[in-house]
Amino acid sequence: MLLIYCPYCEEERSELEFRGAGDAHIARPENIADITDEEFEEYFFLRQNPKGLIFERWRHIHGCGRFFNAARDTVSDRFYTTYKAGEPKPDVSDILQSEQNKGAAK
Amino acid sequence: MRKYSVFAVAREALRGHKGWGPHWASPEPRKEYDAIIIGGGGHGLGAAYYLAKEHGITNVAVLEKGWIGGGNTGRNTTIIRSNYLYEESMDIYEHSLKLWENLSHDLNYNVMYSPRGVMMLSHNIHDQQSFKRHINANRLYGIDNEWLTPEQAKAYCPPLDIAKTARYPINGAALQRRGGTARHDAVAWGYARAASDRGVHIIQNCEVTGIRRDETGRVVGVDTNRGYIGAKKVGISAAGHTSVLMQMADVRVPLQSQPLQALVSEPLKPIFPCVVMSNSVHAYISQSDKGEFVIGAGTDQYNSYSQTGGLQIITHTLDAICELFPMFRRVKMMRQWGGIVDVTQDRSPIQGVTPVPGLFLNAGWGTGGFKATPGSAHLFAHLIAKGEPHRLAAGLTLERFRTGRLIDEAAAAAVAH
Amino acid sequence: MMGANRIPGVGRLTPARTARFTFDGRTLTALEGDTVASALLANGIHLVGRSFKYHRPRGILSAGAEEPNALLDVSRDAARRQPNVRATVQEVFDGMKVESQNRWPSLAFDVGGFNDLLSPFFAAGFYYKTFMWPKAAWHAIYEPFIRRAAGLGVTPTEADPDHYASRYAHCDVLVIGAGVAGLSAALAAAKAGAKVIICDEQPEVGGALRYENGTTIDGKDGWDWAQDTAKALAAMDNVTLLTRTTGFGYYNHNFVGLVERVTDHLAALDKSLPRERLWQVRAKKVILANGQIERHMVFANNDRPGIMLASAGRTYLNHFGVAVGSKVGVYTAHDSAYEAAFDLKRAGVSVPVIVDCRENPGEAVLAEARKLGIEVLTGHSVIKAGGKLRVNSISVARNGGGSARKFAVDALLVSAGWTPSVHLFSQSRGKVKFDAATQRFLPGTYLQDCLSIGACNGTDDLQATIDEALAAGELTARAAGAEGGAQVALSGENRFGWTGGMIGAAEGAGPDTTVKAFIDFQHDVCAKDIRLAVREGMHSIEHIKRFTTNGMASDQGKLSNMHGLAIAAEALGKDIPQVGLTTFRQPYTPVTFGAIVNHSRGALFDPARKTPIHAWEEAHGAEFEDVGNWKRAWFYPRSGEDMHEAVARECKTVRDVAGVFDASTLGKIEVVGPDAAQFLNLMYTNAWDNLKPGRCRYGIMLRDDGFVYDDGVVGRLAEDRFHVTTTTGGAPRVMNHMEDYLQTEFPHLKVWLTSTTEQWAVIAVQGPKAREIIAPLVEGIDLSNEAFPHMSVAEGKICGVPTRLFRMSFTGELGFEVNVPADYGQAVWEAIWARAEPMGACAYGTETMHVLRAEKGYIIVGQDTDGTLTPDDAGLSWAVSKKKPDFVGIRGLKRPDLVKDGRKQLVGLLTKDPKVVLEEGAQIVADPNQPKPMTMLGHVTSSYWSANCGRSIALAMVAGGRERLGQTLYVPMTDRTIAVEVSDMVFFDKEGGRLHG
Amino acid sequence: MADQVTVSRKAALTARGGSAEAILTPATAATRISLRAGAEALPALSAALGVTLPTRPKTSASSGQRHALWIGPDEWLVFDESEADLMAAAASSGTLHSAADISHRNVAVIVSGPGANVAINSGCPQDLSLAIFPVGGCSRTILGKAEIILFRTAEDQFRVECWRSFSPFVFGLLSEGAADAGY
Repeated sequence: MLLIYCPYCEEERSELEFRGAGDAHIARPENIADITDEEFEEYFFLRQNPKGLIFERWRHIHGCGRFFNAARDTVSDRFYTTYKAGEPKPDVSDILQSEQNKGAAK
Repeated sequence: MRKYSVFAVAREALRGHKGWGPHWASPEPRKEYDAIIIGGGGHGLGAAYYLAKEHGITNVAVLEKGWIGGGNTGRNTTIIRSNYLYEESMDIYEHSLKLWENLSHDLNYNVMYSPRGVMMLSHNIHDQQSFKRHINANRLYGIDNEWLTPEQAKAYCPPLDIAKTARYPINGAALQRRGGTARHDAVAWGYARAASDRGVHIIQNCEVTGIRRDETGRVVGVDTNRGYIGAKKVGISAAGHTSVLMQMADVRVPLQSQPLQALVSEPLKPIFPCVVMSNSVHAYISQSDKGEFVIGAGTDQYNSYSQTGGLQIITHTLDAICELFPMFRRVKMMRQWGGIVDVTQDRSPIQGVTPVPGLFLNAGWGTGGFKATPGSAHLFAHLIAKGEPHRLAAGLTLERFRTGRLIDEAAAAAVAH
Repeated sequence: MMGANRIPGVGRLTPARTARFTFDGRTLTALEGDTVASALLANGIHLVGRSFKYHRPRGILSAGAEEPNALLDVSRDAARRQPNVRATVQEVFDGMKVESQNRWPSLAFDVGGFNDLLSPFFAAGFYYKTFMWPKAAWHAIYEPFIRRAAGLGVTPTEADPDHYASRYAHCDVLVIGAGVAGLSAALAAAKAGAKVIICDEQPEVGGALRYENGTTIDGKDGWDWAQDTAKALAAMDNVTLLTRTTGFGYYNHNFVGLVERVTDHLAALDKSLPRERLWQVRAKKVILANGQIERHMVFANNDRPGIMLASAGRTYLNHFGVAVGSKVGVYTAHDSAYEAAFDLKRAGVSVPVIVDCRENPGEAVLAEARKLGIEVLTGHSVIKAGGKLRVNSISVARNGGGSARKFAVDALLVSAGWTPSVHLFSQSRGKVKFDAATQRFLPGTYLQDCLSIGACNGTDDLQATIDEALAAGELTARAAGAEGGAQVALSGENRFGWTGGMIGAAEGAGPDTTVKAFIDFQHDVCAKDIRLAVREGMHSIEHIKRFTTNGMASDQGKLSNMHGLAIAAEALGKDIPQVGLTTFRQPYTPVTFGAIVNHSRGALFDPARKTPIHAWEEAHGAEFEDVGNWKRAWFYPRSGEDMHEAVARECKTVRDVAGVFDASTLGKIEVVGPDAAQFLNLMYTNAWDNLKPGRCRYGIMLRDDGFVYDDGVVGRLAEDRFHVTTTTGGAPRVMNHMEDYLQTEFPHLKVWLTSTTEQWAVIAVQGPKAREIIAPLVEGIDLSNEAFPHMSVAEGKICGVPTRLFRMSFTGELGFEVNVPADYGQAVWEAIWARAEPMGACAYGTETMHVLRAEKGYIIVGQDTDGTLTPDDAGLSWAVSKKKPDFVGIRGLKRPDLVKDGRKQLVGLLTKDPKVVLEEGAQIVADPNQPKPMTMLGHVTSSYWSANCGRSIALAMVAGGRERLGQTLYVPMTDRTIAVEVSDMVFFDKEGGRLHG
Repeated sequence: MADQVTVSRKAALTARGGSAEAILTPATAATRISLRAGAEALPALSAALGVTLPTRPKTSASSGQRHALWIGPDEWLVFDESEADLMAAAASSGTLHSAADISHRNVAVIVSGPGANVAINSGCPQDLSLAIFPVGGCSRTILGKAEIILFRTAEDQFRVECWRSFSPFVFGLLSEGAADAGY
């Protein structure tokens, strides 16, 4: 069972309070009515499904109710960081670098 | 290949089983093959076998990054059934079931297909409507599936609690008598042995690290940890790792990889004659020939390649099992594990060509891959050999996600297993 | 009295405190504190079970959780029967009943033992090669035969009467294992101020000190130190000490499952206590102090009862005061087993020989053996054990050959050395590394925040263990934020230092393929089976495991894995690390389902949600149906009525007079804010700007892929306030769906959502007399057609309490839906009923509601749609705005396959024979005589007998349905084919005049 | 006319129970609103409600029998044990907000006694130690298969709010937790 830091509650809580909500940073096209079938497929269906760093959404559904984003490793299931909805995607190289530093410090 | 039979076993018994050779050869990879299949699970090994057997293409390699049958083939709860709703699904799962019925003979390997019946419990009117829709569709399609009253269900599976006072009382069940189970390892090993016998190279500990294409974009081979291997045709049959491989060819696919959990109990004397599933309370259970209760749980809610999951997922399933079978509370869980399933949005598989010429895809089987093994493998071999899908798999192509012709078994049945 | 083999003055149990139990019907006496195993041994009983495959007689091999053989059926009463209980763990209580398993007719004479003679045929994996002829015979003939032989214990057949408890707990430091290492670490962490949980699977702390009697810690005897330390820890506020508690599962993010056995050792069952308690611990740091497990020696007939691990022999002697035999041989590859010989000898037991397969054992133990006059044969091996139901001799020969010398023994203690318990470490997804010098796998790379200490970390020396443990305790406490002061120092001393160990087959396993030298006792896997697997091409350790089933029995390979691996490596000509270790899975030892599900049973399995009016409905004879987790009144049969009759009556009554219906379960969402209408514009296909306050509209919600997701009536209470209703089952997901879009895609909108489903009880009053029924009760709302037409909403009072009153209808009749605060629901219902009943109105349930709406062609999302229908398919394109620039689903709807001809559309179906009611879910074809597989056009989604129409009616999804109006189609059933005509969807009051009555 | 009939309330939960370690009592009726607003509206709303809306996660503010619990960054549960009209009070703020009356949606159980936290931890995964969940602390969370709002009103007392149809389940699970809390 995961332990997830909610950026709104500013606390780590059990996964039981959360609901996964799929990939983060996939914006619904502003002009969605006008996009092509291929663009719609891209938006709605196609996913990176990375082995490693993933940016994903969670909802603290049985907590503060907020959707927020997380950067997590899909192999170790370790969370690198979580951040509020609307905040920019953290720099990947920064995340991985700081992880390496942490590893080195150990 | 040495033929397996009771006589061969008896002969070997008298000389300490010294005469058995390897199930499959372990050759060094060639520089080039006519076709490469990435993924040494039941689907991949089976496809190689059918390429050799039915299409005469024997210069084939199956590349497996670990040990064959070590992915979802060896991690599932071995349920076999074909009572799906949509024609696309019925086509492939029934094709598969028919192959299961003769698979041990075909492979000369006892895969222990055991048609002990798969019973799906109905707990409310919505279930009943949905099951009857399946039963009627199956019947008109020539697939067995029948409605049972609660009493008939209890007669078929005596431990079942059909009390009306239960939290979710059982108001009937759908039974597919030809459904059942098979021995998962035997499927991988049986296909491997039969394919190897026909000249297919099974190469374990061989991880694909790149997919090479020529200037026209056509596949020419793969890079692996054991060097470059050429092939004009490459089939990907790698379940949870499909997205990773497809990205080596710069193709994104509509898949998510999630942990699917299962568990077994300690071995107990047989009491449970069939497979029981309940979508409403999220449980499926059978008892293996060793006496272990084999119980399938759900997927975790996040993507992961870790083959582990949370305690709460199996708890949720055991809640339901103990409610349906209150005497099982004193049974003990012996082992739990996870697999990585690749799930599509419509919970139906993808089999077909890809935007990259020469690259073929078999994926998205989600939680239902084991039962499809022979059928999927057979049709995937056809796809690789002919370059276009077999009639029975024509609806499973990638383009449905663009056009919207989804095969939404989940929407139709609430949950697809 | 207390057992023939109990040695007075030896061990830690109190001779005066006895308990009686039965074993296979024989009454035996034990001492309080005995395990079943120690009690049986005290009574001279070694033979306790039969193996899985060959039905070989088996004894007690160990004194702990690793036991593969001594699995027994233990019961307190008929319903409290537990199969597969490890005799080495289960404590004896007065009155317990113990039965051996997997034997018939008796343990000593077991017919299944015939299998042992046939064993050459049952080589590993033999079943893959045979049982294939004739076709279908596997399931029909062979499998039932094999299944009868399967399993060990007998599945309980009665519902478990016990209850189980659960507790979530948090701590700074969780210490798993309370031996020297665990206790020391816990002490250091606790003294530093950390919140500590420490657990151990045994009833008492001490770990290896249970058998180890030559240890001094802090100037005390080791065992005494451990008990004193436990007392000190238990007295600290910041420490929870749990005995009889197994850390069974290490999951993600330092989440660890512990199971505490609360009552299984008690003679007098306190029914207020749970049988077991599941602890779900989230720890900042985890310290693994899991110790190590001794390995057996692999040689011919090494499974004979009376052959046991040397440390077990010491446990039975030093802790329980039981000598496991009167002439006890020792066969070892490790110094530690010598101490068993020393202890026995000192206790007066004959020890004819120590056979050591090594040429050069430790000097100190050799010297001690000489001192005690025990013969030691170094460089020798036991090539075979004699005896069947109990070992009676061993044949010993010089390594490499030579003539055998036979020793008479009635027990043999064996040790091949020790395997560090890295199970939990491995579950935590740490990677083990192989230590070539000591030939063992040790924790290598850590993934989670844990530390291994002591024997499970490969630390052998006592003082080194203590130092490592104290450091770990303090380090983890500090890292978790503890700031307390006291540092702990401890000194410890052992009588002997130990070396040695071997893995794999000993000389006595021979190269011969017929020798039964067991690796995995429970599954009857022998050294030869591993070699056979390799010969058959199984080169991965995972393949070998699966082919032979080595390590897959209920002990999960605690004894067998390393031996199997070494034999495989040898056969493969590889180094052990190249072959690799199989993964350890949760749980460490088997855990009852009961503990895992704990409170979840009966009423606590899943909340049964009931409406505020439920009690009235129950009192008035309603039958209920499950809709999601709600219980809804289904129909109200009067005496003598069956469902069909009751529903027909209710249907007629509603249309003729009126009916009252509990609609409280409908989902309700309060949408408030200046941008509320704009938000609904995006969430529903309809337009909302032009809906005036006081009016309602039916809305359709799609997903972005264009398929119908939910529907409901939305009332506008004010410019900035809407009362949205959803389907009963859809309420939670609709709320989540709306929040998702609001927070993620449209965060600029000033609007907020609140679920008010349970704020309101909803009473639908429908039928020609609806107005007459409620009018006198309503205050402040003009109910006239002019002031309050169909699809209106107003706030006022009813029966003196606030109401949101809707004029709306899901029946096609004049209708109202009275929303009142939930606590008033039943009282207002009763007030309405008091007026309705005398007028001849009825209460009606969901079934009648379904029929009435079907008569009008109103759809139910989830029944008439299934997640693959567009609004147009459902005949609802009128509700899709053509003008809005955006709404969720606008683009998905336009995809090629969603707009093409021939899609399934909802239509009505009328059977040619009006009396025939179609089956919901029945499939529809154009040509009933076509061969299978048939081309199906669609299916029946709703079908009822309509008392009001005097005939059956149905709704169906049919390919190109609206093009087929008037066509005859067929519904082939098993017993007949039913002809139907495609119709529109409205069967009653086609003009719709009654709505406005 | 309407005044001929008046009706009385029927509470969803009337059972009492628990154990010596954790006593379970149904809370008396209260008015409740789910209050939603942005930061700019808080001063006016606080003034109108007579209680300062807390802005730190997991905190609450009380004034007499009126309590405001932080639920989310723009969400508060405000309840009044004297059943004062909170909807009217919020409306009087004159500032942009959303208030929805949920007086009847929620039901509360008071769990009190030295084992109150243990009883709740039988189904709630939160850390209820005083350091992490101090008096006055509050949080929406789960209890078994039900969502609850937890409000610590004293070292040994919690108010557990849930939706009314879940209250038999919540009470039942708390009862079992309370029974086990003494051990």
